[in-house]
Amino acid sequence: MAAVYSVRTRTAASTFAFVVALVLVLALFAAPAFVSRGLIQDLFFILTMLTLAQFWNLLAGYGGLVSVGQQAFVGLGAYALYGAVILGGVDPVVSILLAGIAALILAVPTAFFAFRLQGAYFAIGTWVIAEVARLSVAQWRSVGGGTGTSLPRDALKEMILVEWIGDLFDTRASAARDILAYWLALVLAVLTIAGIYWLLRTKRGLALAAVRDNTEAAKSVGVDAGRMKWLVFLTSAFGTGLAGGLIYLQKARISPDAAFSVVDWTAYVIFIVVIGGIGTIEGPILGVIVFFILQNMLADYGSWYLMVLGLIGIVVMLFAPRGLWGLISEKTGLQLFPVRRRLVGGSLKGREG
Amino acid sequence: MSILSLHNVSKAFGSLTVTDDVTFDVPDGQALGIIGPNGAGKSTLFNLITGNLLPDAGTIRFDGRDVTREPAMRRCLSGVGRSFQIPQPFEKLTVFENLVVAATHGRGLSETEVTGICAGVLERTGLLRKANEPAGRLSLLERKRLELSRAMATGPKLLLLDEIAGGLTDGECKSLIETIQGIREEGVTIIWIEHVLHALISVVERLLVLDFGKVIAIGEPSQIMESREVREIYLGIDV
Amino acid sequence: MIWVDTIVQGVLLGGLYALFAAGLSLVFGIMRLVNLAHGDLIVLGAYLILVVVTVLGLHPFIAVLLAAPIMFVLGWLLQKIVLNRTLGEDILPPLLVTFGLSVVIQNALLEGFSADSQRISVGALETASLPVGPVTVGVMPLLTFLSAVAVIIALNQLFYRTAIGRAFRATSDDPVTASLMGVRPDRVFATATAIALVVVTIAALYLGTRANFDPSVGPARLIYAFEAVIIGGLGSLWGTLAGGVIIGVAQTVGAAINPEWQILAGHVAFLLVLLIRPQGLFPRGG
Amino acid sequence: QGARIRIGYVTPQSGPLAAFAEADPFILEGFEATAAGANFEVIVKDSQSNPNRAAEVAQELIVDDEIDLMLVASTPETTNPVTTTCENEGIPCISTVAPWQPWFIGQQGNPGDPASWQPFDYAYHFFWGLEDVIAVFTNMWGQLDTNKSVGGLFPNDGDGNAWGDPNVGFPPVLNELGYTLTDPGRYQNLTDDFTAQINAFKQNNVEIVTGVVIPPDFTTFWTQAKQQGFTPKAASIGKAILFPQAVEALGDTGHNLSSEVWWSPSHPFSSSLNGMTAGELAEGFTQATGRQWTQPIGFVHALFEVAADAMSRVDDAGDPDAVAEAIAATELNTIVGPLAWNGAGLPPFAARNVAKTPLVGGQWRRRDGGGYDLVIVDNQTAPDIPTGGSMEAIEG
Amino acid sequence: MNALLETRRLTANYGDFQALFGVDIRLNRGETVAIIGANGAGKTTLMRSITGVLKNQADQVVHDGVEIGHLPADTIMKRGIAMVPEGRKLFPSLSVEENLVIGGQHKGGSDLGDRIDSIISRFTGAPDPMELAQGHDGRGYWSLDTIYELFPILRERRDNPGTALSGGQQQMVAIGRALMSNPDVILCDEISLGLAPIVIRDIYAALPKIKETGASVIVVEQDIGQAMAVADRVYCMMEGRVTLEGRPSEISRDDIHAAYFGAAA
Ligand SMILES: Nc1ncnc2c1ncn2[C@@H]1O[C@H](COP(=O)(O)OP(=O)(O)OP(=O)(O)O)[C@@H](O)[C@H]1O
Ligand SMILES: Nc1ncnc2c1ncn2[C@@H]1O[C@H](COP(=O)(O)OP(=O)(O)OP(=O)(O)O)[C@@H](O)[C@H]1O
Ligand SMILES: [Mg+2]
Ligand SMILES: [Mg+2]
Repeated sequence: MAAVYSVRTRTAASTFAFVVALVLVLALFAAPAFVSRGLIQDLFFILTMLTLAQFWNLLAGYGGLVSVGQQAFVGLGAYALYGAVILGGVDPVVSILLAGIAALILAVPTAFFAFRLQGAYFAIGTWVIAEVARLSVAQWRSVGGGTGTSLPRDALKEMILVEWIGDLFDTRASAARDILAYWLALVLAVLTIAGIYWLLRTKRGLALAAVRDNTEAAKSVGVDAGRMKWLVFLTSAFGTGLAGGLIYLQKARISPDAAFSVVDWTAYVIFIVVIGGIGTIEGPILGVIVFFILQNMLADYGSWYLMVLGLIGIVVMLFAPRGLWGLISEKTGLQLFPVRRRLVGGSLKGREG
Repeated sequence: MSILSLHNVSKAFGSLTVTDDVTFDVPDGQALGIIGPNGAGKSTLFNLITGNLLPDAGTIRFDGRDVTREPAMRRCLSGVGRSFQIPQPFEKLTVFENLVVAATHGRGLSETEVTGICAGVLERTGLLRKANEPAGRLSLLERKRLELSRAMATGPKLLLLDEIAGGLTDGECKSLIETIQGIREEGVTIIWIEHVLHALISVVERLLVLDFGKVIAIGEPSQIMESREVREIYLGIDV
Repeated sequence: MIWVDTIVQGVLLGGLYALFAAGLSLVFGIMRLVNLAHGDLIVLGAYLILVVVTVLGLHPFIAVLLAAPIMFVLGWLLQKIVLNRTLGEDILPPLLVTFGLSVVIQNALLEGFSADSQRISVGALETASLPVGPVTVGVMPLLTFLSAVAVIIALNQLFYRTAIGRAFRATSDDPVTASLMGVRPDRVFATATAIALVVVTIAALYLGTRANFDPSVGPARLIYAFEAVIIGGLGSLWGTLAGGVIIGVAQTVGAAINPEWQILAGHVAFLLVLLIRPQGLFPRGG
Repeated sequence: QGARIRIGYVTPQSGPLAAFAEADPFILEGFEATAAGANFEVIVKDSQSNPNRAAEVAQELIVDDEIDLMLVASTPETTNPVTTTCENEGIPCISTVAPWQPWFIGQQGNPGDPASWQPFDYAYHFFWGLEDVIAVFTNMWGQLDTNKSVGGLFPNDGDGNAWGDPNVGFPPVLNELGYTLTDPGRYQNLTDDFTAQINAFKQNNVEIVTGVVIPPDFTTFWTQAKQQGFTPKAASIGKAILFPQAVEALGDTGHNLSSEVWWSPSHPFSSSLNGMTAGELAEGFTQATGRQWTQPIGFVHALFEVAADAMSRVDDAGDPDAVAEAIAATELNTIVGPLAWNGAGLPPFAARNVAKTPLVGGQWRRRDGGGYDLVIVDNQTAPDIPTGGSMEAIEG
Repeated sequence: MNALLETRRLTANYGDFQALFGVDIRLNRGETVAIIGANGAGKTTLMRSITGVLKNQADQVVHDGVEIGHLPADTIMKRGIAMVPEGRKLFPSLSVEENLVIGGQHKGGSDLGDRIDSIISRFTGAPDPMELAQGHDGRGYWSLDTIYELFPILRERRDNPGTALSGGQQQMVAIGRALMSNPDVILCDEISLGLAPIVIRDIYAALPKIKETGASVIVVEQDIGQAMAVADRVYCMMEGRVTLEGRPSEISRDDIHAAYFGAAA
């Protein structure tokens, strides 16, 4: 007699989106074969910023942890990579993993400290920690101290896969390195989005949403809100560290002021997430594209560019606080990454929620 | 054997003592009703039992363990389920998802294992029609029913209900009583705060009266209702 | 001897930081607004004073009297038109909007005044000093510190002795109930920001006379100002002074050990205080 | 000929370093007006004084604009990321306005390990080095009667670390020349208090202060020093007092501060592009903009001189190796002096990539009626360049 | 006869959640009206709508013949409608005396901000706060002295922080604070909540004195007996609707129970 129920998450739009995404990712993988190197570099920039934005969004949009200190993880990740390559002679590609791990290690004491703080205090606390990290790394003489340093050219030349890619596409080593970095960025971005989407579809993702809606009630139904915070913070730090390592692998030059820049690695990232739409996976994707277009259109106008960027940020926050994707999904109800679980079956047969 | 026992528990907000040296036991499987005027400290008592608030003094034991300092989430896992007097749904989640959170985390089960449980609870509480509706769009009565459903979904040994019968029609009230009776028969211990006395009395075996944070009477419902003191303090209306 | 000097200079430096922080503290204390543009507003104030000094040929100390009302109106409009819309539970809107504002102010100044270093000159006063016991103390740093104390006394008087201060505190406690008392929270907030910008103008005078400034120097000091506010405790103006002094002394003592540690020592002092007292040293009503 | 040669030029047009780029439009106009200039298309990109941005625009120039040659100027913060990018991309690059040590060593993986240093294949730099500035400074100090006790202000940045370096910086040379150096340590830029340094200097009876300081920090230091009763006989400072506006910001206390002079209107050189003398170029700038001349003007101009000269000697501008070879073979008399990458005056590791230009010493002198003039007071390092006076001690 | 204060088909929402569904109540001059109802019935929401804390359509609330539903809370207060909020809501940063003073600090549209807005309104066509607040100058019987006379204990505790008082004393401060503006209408939301019967008696003893000075009163109560005792008329609310209206003498206990709980006893 017991009715049979099941849960459905997919929608027609999401199935379509999934197919499109799959095709898009395959196309992006194949891109180096038929697009210019300039485009590959632009795509690299877009993909790494997208990764950073997704992780910040996970932190702030899903975890409610508004951090202004993500540059700590970018910078530390990047420096870990340089340390491993320069001092340890490790292959740069392998060192990217070390970048993530270094960021993760920094994240543990940071979280211990920052979780004692709330709201604005948390934001400023993370910022100060990032400053401390910057100033400390600036004392690390063997990777150049405050001067910064470059990746040794030998290490770049001997990087794994580069030769193979060079042969494959018949290009110079520098272009082959770009392609390798681009592929790594693509893998990282796809894994990030897939991973976050997966997380949101698990019971932990649901708990995250519950904590965001009502922390007291969430605790009362057995959700470990504290552990959710740790999970989100550490995951973001790890991913941000990986992205940081990759970004500076591609740049091949580092300095503390650049690698720990609050403007480049946190403010712009916040801008991307907010413009696109915080608390959605689609938002940062849209945001990074808008950001990239703005930068390309206006970057040659120097201070005017930055003024326009600042004004757009203000206007969006004031008049469309849920971002561009918020506007779109409000109008159309569109969701490319649905997480809503709909109960079907039993007496609900055929009914849609 | 008592599943819950409070011993000299006190709680104050600043200068206001809201729970004043409260001591009582609840035997396993019993249903206890709590009554008392507004502001007597009933909901606060619940918050102390669930761990949403920590007491200033005294000890709370649940299921044979001292849980006085345990966080709410741990207590939920060991079997304390509750409803909030002012409904606290996860507004952006659907009704069904509200229950899924409770069932997966409250019982430590996986998502696939709880679909049936959640649907079953919704069937019992009559919220099934609304299963896929965001909880933020529910009316007050539906929210109260969601509170009950979500508490049930955590699979509690002890269920704390805070004013869930207010504003129901006769028929609705009857079916609510049946639902709660049903839960009791499954062996769940129940503590129920309610102003709708006839509903309360038709379920509970014992009644506890709270006034100014103090337990002023505890015992058989009929006896309690007879006592002049209670009538005066609680009902307010001279009968 | 050197240690006495180090600490005295640290305290005076703390006065500068407290002055940077006082306006921030007022705004943060009343409406929990994290104003990332505060440092740039100080720089804006410095340019305003500079313009008044150059155009009208006034002494900087007199020019402040002219600049302050302009900044007051600016603050009022800024809060009323822009920032009031960002207030609420969520800290992200104020963060992003004031960051946007910071970028806009910096680049507008860059367009207007170029990246050249500027300085507001107070003539011989710049290098004047007084022997105080075993140490010599610069007159300007001393004036900075005394101004910080004066500003904090004045703000405290305003806060605890006047009708507007009552409205500040009431609105800070509970804007909804305050509106039931005939207080309009958005106006109270606008007034608070306006007053904060008057304090900013005073801070700008000392920023502009102490060293060179250009459109980009604002954010570097912002973090010290925030630290001073947070160390001091939400809403405590004397706490803000104490916070500034703690950071100032930590910096000079750190530097005396090794200049490498100067700025780091300030941050570490901040982290240590927060580790021990997350709510700050003297939180209001806490 | 057909297609014009494409040159990328990265420069800090906005941000804190913008003063370095202030003459760019003037120089570029001048360059385009010359006969050689017509063969070139110059694509200018703003680094926004941000090293990240500098690397990005360098990439853009190489990949999107497909430039044949990169030019870059003004501080290691701009030159190093751009040069590194070019080297990795195999695009020839000429850079200037950064002492060669922070430029060369600063781009090595491990600056602390000379054995690991490697020369560049495509990157060429012309400017002076620390050995020159040390010689100029000590020559100037030699004109005064001092106790030879020097205090150093070296920040933890590209310049400061190079100047203060115990192997290639000031310390070993000063030691050799009989000076004692008080170096309290690397401070961070934008420090608000220099009490620690002042106390250390006072304690060691320092009479000479030197360092490479950003302008706001020097103002802070100098003002505090005066307030705390510390006045050295000489203060020879790099970077901070490069531009007249920065000296004016010091009010009256800028008088007789000394600094290295890499270029001035009285340098006896002229342009290979249009024959202008140094004096004429400076005058032209003042007429065009109404502003006082500054030192980068000559070097930015020279950058284009070298570019035009090298490119005139290659057949295929699109062949990076040929272009690099042509640059290496340069022998040109420019507005900043004779230039050749012949290794003169350089250690072997840098010989291939660096060409040195002459350096002399100057002092800022208060002008009657306001403003300051830079007067050359020591030319022992480059006797061709005439002096305008001799070194004077700072009065307390 | 014109009502002093009236709500017409008043609705209110909290986000997606509708809390009031077309509530009509009226208060005549000199009257005391009680509003009763179970927890969550919408009583406080009704008070918040009248006082402008929640925004409404202009015509949903009418005071003295003027539509005020759209006005901000401070303008409504300056028209002479004061509120003793649920839970007392004293300002913890203010002393007892300051809590009282702030209640009378702004009366009638007279502060600088209002004057500026009034001038601006001439150009923008926005409502003129000075005009809207006219007709109530806030002068009258109540002052610090008369309030200390009414609640003598407050004079002794005048310098204490408001929150250091007992619940009953806090309630006195909240009432005094509302009286300081000498309102025409005073709204009291659950002033007996959490107080001992003897304290409740003290507080209700002040009601006649308040009425004497010309104020009309709305009390929100869950204590039905108390409500019946003081009110000229009673409204009972349930689930955001008025389910019963009448004079205390005319309503039976069963009526109340039905209206109150929905189910018969
Ligand atoms: N977090 C808190 N801070 C301060 N005071 C509180 C807090 N929570 C409750 N109180 C006060 O404690 C007292 C008891 O509240 P509680 O909610 O426990 O009463 P209750 O018996 O559940 O009343 P009701 O029947 O109205 O639900 C009330 O006076 C209330 O104002
Ligand atoms: N800020 C809010 N956001 C969302 N819902 C709210 C809010 N305030 C009240 N509600 C809901 O509106 C409904 C009416 O609440 P209201 O406070 O008006 O009731 P009340 O009759 O005053 O109850 P009580 O006797 O408990 O004071 C309740 O269901 C409540 O949960
Ligand atoms: Mg309750
Ligand atoms: Mg209420």
